[in-house]
Amino acid sequence: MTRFLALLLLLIAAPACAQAPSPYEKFASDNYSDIDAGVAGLAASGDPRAGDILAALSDGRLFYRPADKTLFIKQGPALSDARTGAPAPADDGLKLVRANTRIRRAIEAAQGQLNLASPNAGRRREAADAVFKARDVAALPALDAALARETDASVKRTLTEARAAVLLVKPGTSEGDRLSAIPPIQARGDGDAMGALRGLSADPSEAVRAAAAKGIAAIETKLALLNAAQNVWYGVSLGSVLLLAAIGLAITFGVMGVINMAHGEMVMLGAYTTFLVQELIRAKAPGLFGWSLAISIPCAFVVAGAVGVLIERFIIRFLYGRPLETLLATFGVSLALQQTVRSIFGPTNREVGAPAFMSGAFDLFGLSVTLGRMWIVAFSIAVFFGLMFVLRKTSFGLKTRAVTQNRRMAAAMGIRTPYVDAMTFGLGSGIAGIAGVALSQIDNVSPNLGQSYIIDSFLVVVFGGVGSLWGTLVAALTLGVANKLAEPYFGAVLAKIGMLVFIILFIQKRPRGLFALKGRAVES
Amino acid sequence: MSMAETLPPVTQQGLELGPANRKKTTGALLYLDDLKVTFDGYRALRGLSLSLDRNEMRAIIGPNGAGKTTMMDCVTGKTRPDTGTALFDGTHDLLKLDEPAIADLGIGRKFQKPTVFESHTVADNILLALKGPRAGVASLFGWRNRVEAESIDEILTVVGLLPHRMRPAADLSHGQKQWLEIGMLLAQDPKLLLVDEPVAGMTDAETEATAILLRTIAKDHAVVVVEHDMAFVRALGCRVTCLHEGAVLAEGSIDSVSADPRVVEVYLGR
Amino acid sequence: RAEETIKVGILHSLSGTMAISETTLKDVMLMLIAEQNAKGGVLGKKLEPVVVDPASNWPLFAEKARELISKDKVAAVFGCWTSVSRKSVLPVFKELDNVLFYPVQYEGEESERNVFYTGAAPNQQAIPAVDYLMSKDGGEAKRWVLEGTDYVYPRTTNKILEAYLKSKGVASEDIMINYTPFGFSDWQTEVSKIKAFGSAGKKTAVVSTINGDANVPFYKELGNQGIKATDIPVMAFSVGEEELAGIDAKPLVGHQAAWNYFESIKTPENEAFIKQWQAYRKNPKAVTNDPMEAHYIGFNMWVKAVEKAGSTDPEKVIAALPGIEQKNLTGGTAKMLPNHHITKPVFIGEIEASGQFDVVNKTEGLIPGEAWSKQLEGSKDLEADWVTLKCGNYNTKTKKCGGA
Amino acid sequence: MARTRLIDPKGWIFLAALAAICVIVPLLNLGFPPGSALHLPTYLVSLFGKYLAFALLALALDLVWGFCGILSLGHGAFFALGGYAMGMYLMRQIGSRGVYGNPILPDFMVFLNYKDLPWYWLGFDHFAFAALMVLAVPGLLGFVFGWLAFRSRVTGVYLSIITQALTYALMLAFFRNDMGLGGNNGLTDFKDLLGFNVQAQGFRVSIFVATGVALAIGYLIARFMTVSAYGKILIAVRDAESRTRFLGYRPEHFKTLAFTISAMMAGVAGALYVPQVGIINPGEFAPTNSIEAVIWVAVGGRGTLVGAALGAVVVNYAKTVLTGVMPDAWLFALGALFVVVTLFLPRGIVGTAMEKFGGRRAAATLPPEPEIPPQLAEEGQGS
Amino acid sequence: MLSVDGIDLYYGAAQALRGVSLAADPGKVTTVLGRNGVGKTSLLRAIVGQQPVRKGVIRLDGREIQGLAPYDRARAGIAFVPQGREIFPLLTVKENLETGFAPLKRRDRHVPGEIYDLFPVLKDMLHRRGGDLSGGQQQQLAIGRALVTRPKLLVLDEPTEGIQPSIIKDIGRAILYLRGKGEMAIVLVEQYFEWARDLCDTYAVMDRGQVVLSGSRSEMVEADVLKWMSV
Ligand SMILES: Nc1ncnc2c1ncn2[C@@H]1O[C@H](COP(=O)(O)OP(=O)(O)OP(=O)(O)O)[C@@H](O)[C@H]1O
Ligand SMILES: Nc1ncnc2c1ncn2[C@@H]1O[C@H](COP(=O)(O)OP(=O)(O)OP(=O)(O)O)[C@@H](O)[C@H]1O
Ligand SMILES: [Mg+2]
Ligand SMILES: [Mg+2]
Repeated sequence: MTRFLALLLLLIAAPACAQAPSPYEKFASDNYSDIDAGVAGLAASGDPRAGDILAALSDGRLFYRPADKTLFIKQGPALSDARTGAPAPADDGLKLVRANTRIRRAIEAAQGQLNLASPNAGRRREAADAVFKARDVAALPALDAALARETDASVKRTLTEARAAVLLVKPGTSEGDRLSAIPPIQARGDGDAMGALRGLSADPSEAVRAAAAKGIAAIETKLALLNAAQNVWYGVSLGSVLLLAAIGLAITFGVMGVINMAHGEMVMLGAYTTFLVQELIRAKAPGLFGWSLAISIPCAFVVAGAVGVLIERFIIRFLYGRPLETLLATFGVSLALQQTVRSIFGPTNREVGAPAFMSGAFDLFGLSVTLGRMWIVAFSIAVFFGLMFVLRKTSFGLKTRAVTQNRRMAAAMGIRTPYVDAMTFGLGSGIAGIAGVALSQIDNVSPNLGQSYIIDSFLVVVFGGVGSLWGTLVAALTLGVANKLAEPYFGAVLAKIGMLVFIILFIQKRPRGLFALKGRAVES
Repeated sequence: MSMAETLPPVTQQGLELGPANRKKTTGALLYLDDLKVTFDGYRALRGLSLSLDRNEMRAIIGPNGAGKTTMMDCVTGKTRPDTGTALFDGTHDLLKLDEPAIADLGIGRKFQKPTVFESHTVADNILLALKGPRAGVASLFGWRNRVEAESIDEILTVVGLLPHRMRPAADLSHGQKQWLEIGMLLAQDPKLLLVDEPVAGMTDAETEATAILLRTIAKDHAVVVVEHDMAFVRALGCRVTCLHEGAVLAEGSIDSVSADPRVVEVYLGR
Repeated sequence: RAEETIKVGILHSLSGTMAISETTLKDVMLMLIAEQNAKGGVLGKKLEPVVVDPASNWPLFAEKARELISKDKVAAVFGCWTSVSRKSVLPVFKELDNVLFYPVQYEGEESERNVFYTGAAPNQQAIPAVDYLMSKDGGEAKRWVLEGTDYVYPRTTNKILEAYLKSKGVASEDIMINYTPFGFSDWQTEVSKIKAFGSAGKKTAVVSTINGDANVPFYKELGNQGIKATDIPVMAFSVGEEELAGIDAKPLVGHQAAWNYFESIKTPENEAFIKQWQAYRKNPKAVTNDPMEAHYIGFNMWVKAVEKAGSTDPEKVIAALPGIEQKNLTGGTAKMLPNHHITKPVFIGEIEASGQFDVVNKTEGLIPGEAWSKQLEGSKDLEADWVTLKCGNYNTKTKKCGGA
Repeated sequence: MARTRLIDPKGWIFLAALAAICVIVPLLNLGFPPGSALHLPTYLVSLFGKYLAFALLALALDLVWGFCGILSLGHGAFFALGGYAMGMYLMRQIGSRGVYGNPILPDFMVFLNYKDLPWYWLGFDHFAFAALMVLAVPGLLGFVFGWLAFRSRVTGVYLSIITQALTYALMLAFFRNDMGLGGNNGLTDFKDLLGFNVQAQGFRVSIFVATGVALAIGYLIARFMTVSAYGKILIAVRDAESRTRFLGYRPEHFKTLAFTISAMMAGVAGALYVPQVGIINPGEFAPTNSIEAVIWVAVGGRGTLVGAALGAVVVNYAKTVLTGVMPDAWLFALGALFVVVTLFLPRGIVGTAMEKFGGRRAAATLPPEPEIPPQLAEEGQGS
Repeated sequence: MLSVDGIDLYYGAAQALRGVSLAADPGKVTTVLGRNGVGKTSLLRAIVGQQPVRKGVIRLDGREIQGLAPYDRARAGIAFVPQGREIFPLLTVKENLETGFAPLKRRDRHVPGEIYDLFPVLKDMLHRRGGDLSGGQQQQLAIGRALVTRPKLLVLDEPTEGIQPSIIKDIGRAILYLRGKGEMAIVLVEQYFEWARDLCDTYAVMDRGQVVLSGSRSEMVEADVLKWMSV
């Protein structure tokens, strides 16, 4: 029904298009097909104002006056005539020219064509790329023109690829042209290139089909390798998330022996601290937004750490020597913390924004690396080594280890055990809080945040070998990479099940984890 | 535990018990030959050989860290040596068996650091050690459920813990736990007793009592005693082996061993 | 002694994984009840809400339902979100003969005497959404990713959609169906799979039945991997204003959702409702969403039915409900059908940077909810009619009412 | 040797209380008409029945945790498997009364286009087979899992966490619709059991009594095991596992036996639970459920059996009341309860009461746990 | 320096010490003798603060310390070599020694060379984990660790247990050396009578939680002491 209607509209619109050369009137409509036609017309018109108008349309700043179909661009409060750029008086009767995905697509294509003539080489290359992806036959003249002008080698190559791709879809391209279009596309070697060649599977010419098949095979080999590398990267990044979530637990559980069920809630507190910091920055100093995460890190450490110290002072300290009972008490604490956060912040997700340096992705030899993930990987490694340093190289670390190995004897050596206990638990909790800052970037900031990480965290710590920080690191990365390598073949659910079963079986082989402490020291 | 790579042979000191001598010794109750144990690169045993006859008592001395306890660990299956032979009764290859199987053959052990079942009463500790079937079903329905108090009290009298029979073992002092462990060993009634430092923390009088006790036992059992108390070793009146750096340094009567200058050098001191 | 009241049960999780969605529904019910009381209550009596917390635990739903009906003697219950919670309480409602108003879009394949479904059936959400995506305005999608959480609603919906797409001439290799576990949070592989699938040169669209918590990381990953709506639009069936409040919507502009209600739809009723809600929550930023409207409709229908029947007796209310009409907040009038589903308009909204939806498409008129899907083998012959046939699963072939 | 009696005073109190409940509850429910002041509503009967099923689960857990030192964070898995076995039987009993009227296939299979019943559903239409499976499936899993883990000497937190991994993996697996067990929705809408309508009042009372009896039998079995020499060896294993090896015992045998029996008890608990709540779904495998069961035991008193059962009832009763009375704040109350119990009743309700009034510590009392971190805590073994 | 006056100590309901008194002075060795389970270890635990006393006074340099936490007593100058060694098993030998830095001022935080002179084996094993050492080696480490804190009062519980004869002699020499420096008071619990006798300046014999015999070494009647030590 809707399709039929659209078709009908198209039929009505088509002759209208032929009659009225001015594309501007097309915009004065509620009908997306009209607006679409307007965009195409504007792009083809070569009007120097086209870029501005399209940008305004895409941003929702383009208006029309229903009475005479004049177009206006709104820039802040100021209004200007779209066609001339002359300032115009304010008008209440204006209607917005609406854009939906279809229109935005058209705008992108149009901007692409316009950008082919941009003075900026990067823009031109992007535009050529866009044409390659869109494979819009209408862009061919613009491509040819651009190719003739182009001086930059890399842009030229992209343009050639785009032209080849367009030629392949253009009806009536000669067999020779089709054949010679294949090598540049094959050289491009990515998924889109493969898509372009796949389109030839029904080509009438035997030779073209063969060449395309060869091209596809070549690209496939390359992509398979890339794919494997990509999956390893995904695994590393999943591993770093696991590491971050687990590392605080490696202290409270691994070092101190507290079965800390409230660990996840510490992570959650860190995430909510980030939220609060960002709210504050948004309200008071929007200019600092880019720094919001950096500011959140110490804040989250302090907040979660302080809560950790309180928990230790009021509950855990009565339970040393009864490790299993810490499970019961901290489970109670975790319930209460969840409900506290739910009461204060509500049950729904809170929005934590990503600063500019963490959004988007870049291309590394064909691998797509998202910036957010990259920072998280770097961050988790930094946290890991920072912690390693504290525990191994500082006197606080030595005291911590002494106290957790033999509290009574440590006291007899003059170590203030209550202080060390509180600080150690605070450190573990604080690190969990820091993890919350990072996790707020990729997951829900909700009262349930912690729950989703607690099991995985315990698995990582145990798989790596309780008490071994290196073990935690290796376990997190191993599980991350293994999971991500398995996922494409078995799907997310089976991959995860497989991983759990693997851990169960692995523990049979090494009953004390990957980095088991060995020797008499452990048994005595 | 990882028993890493096989190490190059170490020159053995003391008595040679190489393969050539094996014929003579397989009649022995316990026969150890060329045992080597490595912990993370540290060579705890470097070709230890030892042979013990039926109903023989043997005292083992040697510096701290010489490998005495490690040797017992090898015999009881706690530690797997990298190489070597350990035969019991001439036929049983101890290196192929695990701890319960070895215990089942009749090898009992007292640990250097007393290890008892802390939440059980002293009497129950003995009950669990009593010789008899060890299987799960047997313990559900078997005789162990009907053991009379007297047979346990007999043992407790010997080790002087009768007044403590209903106390949880956790409440015992260090020395009392030593005694309890000896009591458990008696209850187990094994063919071979491995006793690691039985008189550590005992008074001189108790030490004497222990020596007498062990000598009585040795009448119809084989006993290996590790001790540093030379007076006690002398009181045992048996053959003495001195270990050093994981191998036998000297063997013989107490007088000859304690006169050996090397033993004096590394162990007895001046 | 306090005067006699009519008790109304509210059975929504206030803790656990579903609290995130269900808590607002409890609040909206409290608001509606308070409003009704301000208007004088029902049948001259005040309404008294009874709130319990089934804690996202399905057996606990059944237990709490039993408690509401047996102990608190409520006249009707408004509640449940997940299908399994509904399935869990179903036997209780049947046994104790009470009324449940279920406000969430679901997979269909059910029509029970004691349940009134005020959310969308698949034909009121999924099919129109796909129609839109295939249309010129929707971008003429030719290749489809059906991405869902592994449970009954996505499974069934995707089954229906697969059949529907094939009937429209889409080839098997142009449909990719994918399931992930509940609470899935690492979407890197899945998103890159979608990206790869979408680079085959045909216009590709994603139909997402991803549930609950998993959506936020999914959209964050989409944003991170730079998949824009102009490349591959994602059409979601479970993402509303509430969910979007937790995400930075800017990278998601243009992705779509299909619902029967959007907060951004400008009607006087809706504006009043939003104002009332924001005042009730004392939060000028509080958002409204589709299941809230469903409760609004369901509650008002119940009030009308009680008044029509002159009693809160479930028996009479159940008989009175079919045919009751209630104005939608977004225009048009919802009508309770004999199959206990209602008529609904279907809107397609595109995400705006503000986190609201821009309605880009609306079906002509209202669509009646279908309990049994026409696309599924087992159910295409079934019909639900509690008025004349008195049966929820009447088989038009065998002319028998199954299961009774 | 002064033998511990099979039923000690607290056991008598427990059994008597249980017997009383099993008589009084049906009496109040069936004997008085609804509306009478003494009438006990049927929904409460089922609620109590559910508590008793949980109590049996807690008892099973206490057998392995309290006496054997195996802190299983995955006992919910056995409970759920027992529940599924029962659920499958109940599903098959629906027969052609399902919405699609298919005489063989349950509804969810019809609309997911199953053609035939998967092989593992065969036989479940017979009650005897299902009852066997209620014992056999959890028992077998418990046996295999336990045998592997105990033979490899996996102990302490390592064991706890892999039991958690086990139940988590099962949860994910059962969530999959392709498992053919109803996916997330699980099995529900049961009609009858052995021909009795599961909704009927009489049935609810009978299954309540059956649960009470099962709990009593479970208690006696657990008690028999723990007062015998077997129980003493279990405790010895708990305290110093490797020491028992040098005495010639094979701890893995003892642990596996206890674990298997415990798993079967949990399975029975699950099977009795399902008809009373009317649904079994993968949520029962959720690790938090298993952790909660551990908490019941801790609240009641680990190593006391009676305490475990009591703890299950107390915590669940508190949950029922609190989720109704203070739906917005019940988590605070429950959380506080857990903290308070740990701090002020370190041995749980029954354990602390026994210490106060019981005089001498029994053998089952817990040792002061060693003050050493978990990687060291498993074996207190000397050189 | 140290004076213990009439202390009572309980484990739960069981009394382990009844009105025990003891004194120790710098440059002097005080030994406590007695059979198993008479309360020697309990007395030392009371002194170092591991077990609270219910009655009585413990003074160090005239200051009452029975209310202090164990770590504050360590900071006041008490070092403890416990029965059973209690080495930190996963710390290396070096780190075990460094735990003794806690009560020290920053500039004093180094391991005195004399410790390695007394126990050369520690130097060889600096980087092995404490828990891996043999029993006797651990005992030496425990003494060394206590000395790192430069205590005013050194409390040793059966230091010869499990030690080879030559090292027992070394330990004896070490104690004599420390005594000779005249700064440190030493309390020594021992079973090895002859050895203890040769080292001590004053002695106390315990039985059933009470001191039954005490005095200076010159007045010691061996037979009387031995009577209390036999079964
Ligand atoms: N599990 C282990 N891991 C690492 N090293 C070990 C282990 N067991 C023993 N060792 C080392 O092996 C050596 C021998 O130890 P063993 O305990 O056998 O000595 P010992 O002769 O019994 O000494 P002592 O008389 O002091 O008890 C020691 O240096 C010890 O550090
Ligand atoms: N933790 C404890 N709990 C209960 N009773 C204890 C505890 N520790 C020691 N006792 C009891 O207190 C008494 C004194 O014990 P203590 O350890 O002081 O003896 P000791 O003289 O050091 O003996 P040994 O020479 O064997 O080391 C003993 O009867 C012992 O049973
Ligand atoms: Mg030794
Ligand atoms: Mg002592």
